[in-house]
Amino acid sequence: MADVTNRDIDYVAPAEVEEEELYHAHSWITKYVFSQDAKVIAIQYSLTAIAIGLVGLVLSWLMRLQLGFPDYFSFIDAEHYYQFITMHGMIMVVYLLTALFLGGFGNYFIPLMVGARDMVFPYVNMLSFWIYLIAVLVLVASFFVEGGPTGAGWTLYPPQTILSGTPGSDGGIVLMLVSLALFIVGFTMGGLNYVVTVLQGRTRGMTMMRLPLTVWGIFIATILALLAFPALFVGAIMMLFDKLLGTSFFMPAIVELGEQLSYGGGSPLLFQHLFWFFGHPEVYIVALPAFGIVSDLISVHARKNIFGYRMMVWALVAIGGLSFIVWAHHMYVSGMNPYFGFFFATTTLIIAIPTALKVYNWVLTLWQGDIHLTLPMLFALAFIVTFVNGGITGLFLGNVVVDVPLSDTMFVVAHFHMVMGVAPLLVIFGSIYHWYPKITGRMLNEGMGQFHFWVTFLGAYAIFFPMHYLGFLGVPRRYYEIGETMFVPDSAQTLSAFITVMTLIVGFSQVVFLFNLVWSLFHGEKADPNPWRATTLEWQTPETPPGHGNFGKALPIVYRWAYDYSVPGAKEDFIPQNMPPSKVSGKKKTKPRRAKRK
Amino acid sequence: MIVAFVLLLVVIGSVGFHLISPWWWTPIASNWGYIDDTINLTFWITGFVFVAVLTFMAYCVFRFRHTKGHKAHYEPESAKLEIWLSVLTSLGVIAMLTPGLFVWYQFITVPDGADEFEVLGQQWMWSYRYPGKDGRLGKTDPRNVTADNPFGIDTADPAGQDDVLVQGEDLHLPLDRPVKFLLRSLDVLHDFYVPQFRAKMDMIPGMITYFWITPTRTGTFDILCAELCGVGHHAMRGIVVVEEESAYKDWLAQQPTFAQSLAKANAGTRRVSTLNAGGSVR
Amino acid sequence: MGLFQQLTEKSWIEEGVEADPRERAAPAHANGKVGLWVFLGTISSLFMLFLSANYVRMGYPDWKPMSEHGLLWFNTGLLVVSSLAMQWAVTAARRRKLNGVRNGLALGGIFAFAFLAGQLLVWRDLVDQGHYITTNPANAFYYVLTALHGLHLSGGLVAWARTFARAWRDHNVFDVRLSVELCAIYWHYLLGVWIVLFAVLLIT
Amino acid sequence: MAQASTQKLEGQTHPIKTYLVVWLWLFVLSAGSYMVDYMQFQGYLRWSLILTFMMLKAGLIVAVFMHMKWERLALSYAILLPPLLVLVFVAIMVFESDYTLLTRVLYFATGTPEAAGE
Ligand code: HEA
Ligand code: HEA
Ligand code: CUA
Ligand SMILES: [Cu+2]
Repeated sequence: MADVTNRDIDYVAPAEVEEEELYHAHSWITKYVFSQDAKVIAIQYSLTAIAIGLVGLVLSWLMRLQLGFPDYFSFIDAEHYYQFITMHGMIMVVYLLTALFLGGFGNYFIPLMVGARDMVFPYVNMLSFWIYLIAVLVLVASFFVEGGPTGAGWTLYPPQTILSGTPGSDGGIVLMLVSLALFIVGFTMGGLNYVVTVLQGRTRGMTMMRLPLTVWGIFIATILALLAFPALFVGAIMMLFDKLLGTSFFMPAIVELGEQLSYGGGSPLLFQHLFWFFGHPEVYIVALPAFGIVSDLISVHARKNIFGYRMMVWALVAIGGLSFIVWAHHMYVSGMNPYFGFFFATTTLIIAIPTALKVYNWVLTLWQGDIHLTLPMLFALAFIVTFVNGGITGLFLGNVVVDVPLSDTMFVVAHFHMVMGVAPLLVIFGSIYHWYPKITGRMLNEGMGQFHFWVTFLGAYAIFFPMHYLGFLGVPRRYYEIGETMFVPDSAQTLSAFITVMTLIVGFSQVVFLFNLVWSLFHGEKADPNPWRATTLEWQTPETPPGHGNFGKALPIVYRWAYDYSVPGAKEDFIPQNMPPSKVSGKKKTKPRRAKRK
Repeated sequence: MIVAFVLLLVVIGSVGFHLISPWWWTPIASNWGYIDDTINLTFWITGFVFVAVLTFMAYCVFRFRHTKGHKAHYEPESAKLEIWLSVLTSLGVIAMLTPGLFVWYQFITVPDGADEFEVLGQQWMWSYRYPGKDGRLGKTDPRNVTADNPFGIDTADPAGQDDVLVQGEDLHLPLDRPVKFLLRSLDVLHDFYVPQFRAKMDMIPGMITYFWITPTRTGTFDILCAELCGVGHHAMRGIVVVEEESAYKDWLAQQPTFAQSLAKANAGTRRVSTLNAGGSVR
Repeated sequence: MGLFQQLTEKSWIEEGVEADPRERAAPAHANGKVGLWVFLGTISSLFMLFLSANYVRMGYPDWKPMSEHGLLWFNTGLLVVSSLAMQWAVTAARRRKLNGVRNGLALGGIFAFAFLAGQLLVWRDLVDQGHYITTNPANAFYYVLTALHGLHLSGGLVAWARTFARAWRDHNVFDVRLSVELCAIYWHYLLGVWIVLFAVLLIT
Repeated sequence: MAQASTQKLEGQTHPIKTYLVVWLWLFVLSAGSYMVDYMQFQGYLRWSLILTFMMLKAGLIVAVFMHMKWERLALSYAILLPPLLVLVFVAIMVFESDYTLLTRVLYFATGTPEAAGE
C-alpha cells in the first residue's frame, strides 16, 4: 500500500479530540427543540417512538378484541381489522423498535460509551430526527385520509396492496410508502453518524475490542440498516410508480373483479425478494442492539465479565453478515424457484449457531456470578427465556418442509412476537430501568417496577406461548375471523379469548410503567452517579445527567476493556474503564499494551 | 429464590402445556407424514435444548444469587468450552436439517404419472380445471378472460376445448393417486391451503406455481386462503372432497367442458361472443 | 494493525493505552471522508438493487429496449469533463493554488449542470417521440434510474455550492481542501454509476 | 480541527501520468464493451463480457480516482464486502427471473416472445 495521502489534514490524533469544535446552543429553542446535542436528539427520538408505539399497542388491543370475541365489537369490521394489523406491524417494527434502538439508544449511548463529546455530524443528526418526525406524522396522517390507512399487511405485497380489494389502496398506501421513504432518508443520516462516530470518535485507548457490547450491537445493526433499507426504498419507489403512474414493475396482467387492468408483464415475486432482502436484516436490526444491551445488563448485574467477549463480537458480525443471505426463508411457500429452498434452509439454520453461542454465553455469564436480582437483571433473564423460546420456533420455520404447514399460520405470529415483540421489548424495559438514573438523575420506583415486570413477562408469555398451538391446529394468520370450520375445535376460541384477556392485563401494566416514568421524574429517589457500580464510560461522567459535551474538561482515557468486574485481588468488584493501572492493585494476569508492529 | 422458582415454573409449565394441550395437528390426510415426522424430530431436539438451557439458567440464579460477601468468579473465556458448544449445536442443526432437506426434495419432485389439474384463485373464490380426455390443460391468458370465459382459456389451443371446468362447486380428488396442483391467480396473491394435506403454496398472478400430494384418506376438508388478498381474505373458503376413484370419475363426468360451456353461453345469450378478442383493456 | 489482529485481540489481558491503532495506522481519516465512504456504500446498495430489478424485468417478453439516444454520449462526455475538472481542483488544492481550486470547481459545477440539462433534454425528446414512462418497462426503468442518478448529482451540487462559496470567501486553501476532495470523490463515484447505468441502458 | 502541518508536500500528489494511464484504460475498456455490442455477441458470453468490462472499469475508478488504493485496509474490507452480499441477491434474482419466465412460457398463451407483441 503506497502511503501517499495527505497526513496533514486527514489526521486528528485521538488524544486531541477534546479540541474538536463543539456545537453550542444559544437559546432555549436550539437547546431543546432544534438541538444538535445527541442526548437531546436521543430523547426526542425515544419519546416520539414510544408515542407512536403506544398507538401500535392500542391497535393490538383492538385486533385482539376482534379475535378473542368475534361477534361483540361491531365497530371493528374486516376492513378495519386489516388496517389495524398492517399499521400495528409496521409501527412496531419500523417506527418503534428501529427508531428506539438506533435513534434513541444509539444517540444516547454511542458518544457516551466510546468517550466522545457528541456525534461527529451533529447537524445531520438533528436533521435525521426531524425527518423521522415528519415520517411519523405522514404515517399518522394516513389514518385520516379517505379510505383510511393501508390494509395490505406490513409486508405490502403487490398486486393487492394497490388494488381496490384492499382497504386504503388509494391515499393510505401512498402515504405509507412516502412515510417509509422519508424514514429511510432520515435514518440514513442518523446511521452515518452512528457508524462514523464508532469508527472515528473513540477516545484515546478505546480500541474496537474494548467497546461495550451495547455499542457493538448498535454498530452492526446500523451497518445492516444502511445496506438493507435501500432495498425497501427501491421497492417503495417502484410501487409508488406502479400506483401513481401506472407502470408495471411489479404488476402482471390482472383481471380484477371481472375487469381487465392495463398492467402487464411485471413480477410480484420481485417485490417479495426486495422486501425480504430488507425485511430479514430488519428483524436483526431490532435484535442485535437488544443482544448487545442485554449482554451489558447481565454482566453488570451479575458482577461478572461477559463470558467470551470475543465470541460475542464475532457472533454479532457473523449474524449480521449471514442475515443478508437468508431472506427467502420468508418465501418458502411463495412460489419462488423451489430449489432455493435448499440454499435458504441451510443458511437459515446456520445462523442459529452464532445465535446459540450468544445464548450460551449469557447463561454462562450467570454461572459463578454474583447475581443481583435488580429490575434490569430480571428483564434480562426474561429476555433469555422468551428469546430462546422464539428462536427455537424459528428453527421450525427455517427448516423448509416444516415451514410448509406452519407458514402463514398463528405459529408464525407467535414466533415473531416471542422473538421480536416480546424479547427486545423486555430489553428496552430493562435498559430503561438501568439507565433512567443516568438520564434523569432519579431512580424509578421499585414497587411499580416489580409489578410491571411480573405482569409483562408472565403475561406476554401467556399471550404468545399458547398461540403456537393455534398455529399447529392450522389457524391462519391475518384472519378477521376463523368462523365455522371442520378442523378447529370450539375450545380454540376459548384459548383465543384467554389470549385477549391477557393482552388487556399486560396492556394495563404498561400504563403503570408509563406512570412510573413520569412520577419518578419528580418524586423518584435521587440517584447516585453510578448506582449499579458499572465500568463503562457513561457512568463516569462528572455530571448526572451528563452535561453538554459529556465529559467536562478532559476526555476520559481508557485503560481496559469494559468488563473488569470482580477482578481477583481488586478492592472494589468493578474497575471503571478509565481507571489507570497504577491505581489498581489487582492480581489479574495482565500485560501492558505494546505497540504491535507488522 | 422466588425468581429461580418462577423461571423453573415457566419451563415446567411450557412442557406441561405441550403435553396436555388438546390443540394439536388435525389428523393428516395426505402422504406428507414425513413432514410430521420432521416436526416431531425438531420438537425433541429443540425441546431438549429449551429445557436444558433454561433449567441451567434457573439453577444459576438460585445458586449464585447475591449474598453478603459472595464474589463472582473471574473468567473471560474458555475456548475449549465454546468449541464444544458450537460442535454440539452444529450437530443439532445437522440432525434437523438433513432429513428436512430430503423431504423437501420429495416435496418439489412430482412423481411421474401424477394427475395434473388447476386451481384458479381470484378475489375471493376458488375454481378448478381438469385436463379432460386428452390429459392436457389448454394454455391461458388473463387477457382472454370474459364473462363467458372466466378461466381465460386460449380458444386457439385445441388442448383447452375439452378441459373440465368446475366453478362454484366443491373440489373432488381421487383417493391414493398422486395429484399435482397447478396454481394460478387472476388478480392478487392467494394461497391454496388444506390443513389436513400439510401442503400449501401461494398462487401468483402472471405465474404458475405447484405442489403435489397423494390423498390418503377419504373425507371432506376445508380449503383456506393463506395469503392476505384483500378484505375478503378470511372468507375465501372452499371444500375438498376426497373419495374413491369410481365416485370421483362419476362426479367428473357430470362437469361441463370448456367447449360445452361456451356453446351454452352462446346459445343462452344469442350473441356472437368475441372468442379471441382478449378482454377490453381499461 | 490488521483487521484480523484487531478483532482477535484479548482485550481483557492488555491494560494501558499505548497501542491505539489510529495513532500509528497511516493515514488516519477525516470524519467527513469516512462518512462519505459509508454513504457511498449505502447508495451502491441502492443502485445495485435497482439494477438487479432491471435485470429481472428485462427477461420478460414485454420488454422492448429503448433506442439509443445520441445526446447521451455527449452528456457522458460532459460528466467526464466535470469529473476531470473536480480532479483538477483537488490537485490544485494539494499544491495550495487557490486559483486552480476556484477554476476547477467552477468548471466542474458548470459541466455538472450542463449534464443535468442534457439529461432533461433527452427526457423531453423521448417524451416527444412517444416514449412515455408507462409505454414499456424499459422506459420506466430508464426514467427512474436517470432520475435517481440526477437526484444524487443534484444533492452533490448542494455540497458543491457550499464548497464553492467557501472557496471564494476564504483565502486559505487549507480550509476548503477537505471539502473539495469530498466533492471530487462523490463526482467520480457518480460518474462511475453513470457509466454503469449507461452501459446497462445501452445494451438492453 | 485540521492541524496545520509542516509536512512536505512531495510524494503526496499522484503524478498526472497515473491519471492519464487510467483514463486510457477506461477508454480501452469502454471500447471493449462497445465492441461486444458491435460484434453482436449473444447469451451468456455477451453478459459475462459486458459485466467483466463493467467491473474492471468500476474497479479502476474506485481504486484510483476515489483513492481506495490508498485507504486503510480495514476500511476497504468494510466497503467491498457489503456489495458482495448484494451480489448474492443479484445472482439469486437471475435464477428467479429464469424460473418465472419458464412457467410463463410453459403455461401461458402469451408467454412466448412472438405472442407478446400485442
Ligand atoms: C427480532 C426478530 C427476529 C429474530 C431474531 C428471528 C429469528 C429467527 N427467525 Fe424469524 N421472523 C421474524 C422476526 C425474527 N426472527 C418476523 C418478524 C417474522 C415474520 C414476518 C412476517 O411474515 O410478517 C419471522 C418469520 C420467520 C420465518 C418465516 C415464516 C413464514 O412466514 O413462513 C422463518 C423461517 O425460516 C424464521 C426463522 C427464524 C430463525 C431460524 C431465526 C433464528 O435467528 C433464531 C436463532 C435462535 C435460536 C436458535 C435460539 C437460541 C439457540 C439455542 C438455545 C441453542 C439451541 C439450538 C439448536 C439445537 C440448534 N422467522
Ligand atoms: C415489535 C413488534 C411487535 C409488538 C411489540 C407487538 C405487540 C403485540 N402484538 Fe403484534 N404484530 C407485529 C409486531 C409486534 N406486535 C407484526 C410485525 C405483526 C404482523 C402484521 C401483519 O400481519 O402484517 C403483528 C401482528 C399481530 C397479530 C396477528 C394478527 C393477524 O395476523 O391476524 C396479533 C394477534 O394477536 C398481534 C398481537 C399483539 C399483541 C397482543 C401485542 C402486545 O400487546 C403484546 C404485549 C405488550 C407488550 C409486550 C408491551 C408493548 C409496549 C409498548 C409497545 C409500548 C411502547 C414502548 C415503551 C413504553 C418502551 N400482533
Ligand atoms: Cu385469497 Cu387470501
Ligand atoms: Cu427472517
